[in-house]
Amino acid sequence: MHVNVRLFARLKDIAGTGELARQAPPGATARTVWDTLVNEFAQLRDYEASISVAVNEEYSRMDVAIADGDEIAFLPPVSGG
Amino acid sequence: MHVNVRLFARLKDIAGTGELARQAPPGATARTVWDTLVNEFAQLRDYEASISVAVNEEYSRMDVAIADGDEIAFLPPVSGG
Amino acid sequence: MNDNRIVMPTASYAVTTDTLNLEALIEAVTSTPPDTAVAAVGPGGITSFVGVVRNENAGRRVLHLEYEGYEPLVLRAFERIGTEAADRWDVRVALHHRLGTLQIGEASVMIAAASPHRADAFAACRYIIERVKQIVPIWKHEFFEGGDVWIEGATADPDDDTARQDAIRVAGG
Amino acid sequence: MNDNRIVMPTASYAVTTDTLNLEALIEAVTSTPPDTAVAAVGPGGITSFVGVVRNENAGRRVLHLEYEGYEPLVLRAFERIGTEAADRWDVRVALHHRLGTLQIGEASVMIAAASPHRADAFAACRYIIERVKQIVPIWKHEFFEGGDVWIEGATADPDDDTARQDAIRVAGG
Repeated sequence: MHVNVRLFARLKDIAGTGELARQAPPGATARTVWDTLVNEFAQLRDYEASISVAVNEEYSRMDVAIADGDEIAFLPPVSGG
Repeated sequence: MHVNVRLFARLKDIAGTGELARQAPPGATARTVWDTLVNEFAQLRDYEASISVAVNEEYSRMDVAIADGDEIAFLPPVSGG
Repeated sequence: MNDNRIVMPTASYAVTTDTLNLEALIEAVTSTPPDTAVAAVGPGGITSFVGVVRNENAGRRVLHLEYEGYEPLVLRAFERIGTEAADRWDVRVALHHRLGTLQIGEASVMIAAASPHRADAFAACRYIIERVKQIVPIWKHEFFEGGDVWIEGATADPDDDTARQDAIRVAGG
Repeated sequence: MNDNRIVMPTASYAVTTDTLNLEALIEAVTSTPPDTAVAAVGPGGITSFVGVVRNENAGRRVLHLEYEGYEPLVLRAFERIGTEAADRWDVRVALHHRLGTLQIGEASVMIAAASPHRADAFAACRYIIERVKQIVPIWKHEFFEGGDVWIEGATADPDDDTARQDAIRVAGG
């Protein structure tokens, strides 16, 4: 299936883009998609323990099952205010 | 000696005026002046335990000695804000 | 007052019958760098408090308020309170109070505090409103449906350390 | 989100590249009486917090900041935070955050809280800024003398109750 990946801040700098289209196998979770990205952009591994994930513009969990067409956003630690 | 008395809020209503000129004996304190006023306006007695006093536009004490020409202000409990 | 206290040239104190303006207070605590560490770094946070005339008090329907004050002593009390706050927290402060007739919804008091540290800004702002209610010689004359009454709160005593410690505690330190 | 939560029609949330305006937030929390007890009585106090870009951070001389945000999730996080505050305190709130390039001294975030009780207004305002820093998907890109760096603070997890309790504690209850 097809998913749209969003990356922000330093993650976007590492990948060189904030929006990627990727394929994911049936039964994939957000973590499956993240692991794919880490394989592609090794520096992302530094964020393994600190990222948050949002699915379709709502905070979610790395182990959530994803569906075709989902928007999966990976968020480094936030610094608003 | 001569002192200028200022009264505020309900004290002013009781006395019917916010500014009074009064005579005080040598050695008088702020309390001497207050006692004079209580003799004159009996309802002021209700404020015996709750008034504050200012002498020449600074907070002071009832037992402070006053001087000719001083401005003695008696202040009921405050309610600013 | 302690003559050795640091002068805070941009602290802004006012008592007025004019409408209060929050922008003026925020401008006062953020502009014109004074000779302090606060200005060298610049504020990171500005807190403000606006007190508003309510249409209800103690079960009475309030029509309007008339605020009376002993103006010269109000300003001295403001300076005292501002100095107390600046001695305790890393802040620049402004404190304006209105007198005269105020309608429901109008602002009676405005406070602003700027600091590099938001905890200081919050604490100072809260401390200042507590101290205003404790020691500033201002009185509310409340006109309600069916009558009027002078509101009487705290016996004003700037040297009462128990009251001051209460204000510090409520402000969170 | 709990679908049974009380709707707060006048809560105001915004994320924008425009200059922020505190008067707009205060207007939002005080005007247009909504169908709540707060409005029936009218606010007695309004607190606000303004976050300002500082010229120094961690010993670096800051030149400017660029704020990036995941806008739809920012707004949902704002709603979540505002609801958390209104569930705990008797307040109406507003929360606006700026994105894009900000110069030193410009406001990045503004919060307002109105309540009949000033303690509630202060607590809610402080709680909201703490929660913004915990869970809102916004990032500061700091440009300083000699380089630039993405600032990384808290791992965002709205369901982390420890973080939320920290914010409640800092807010004073």
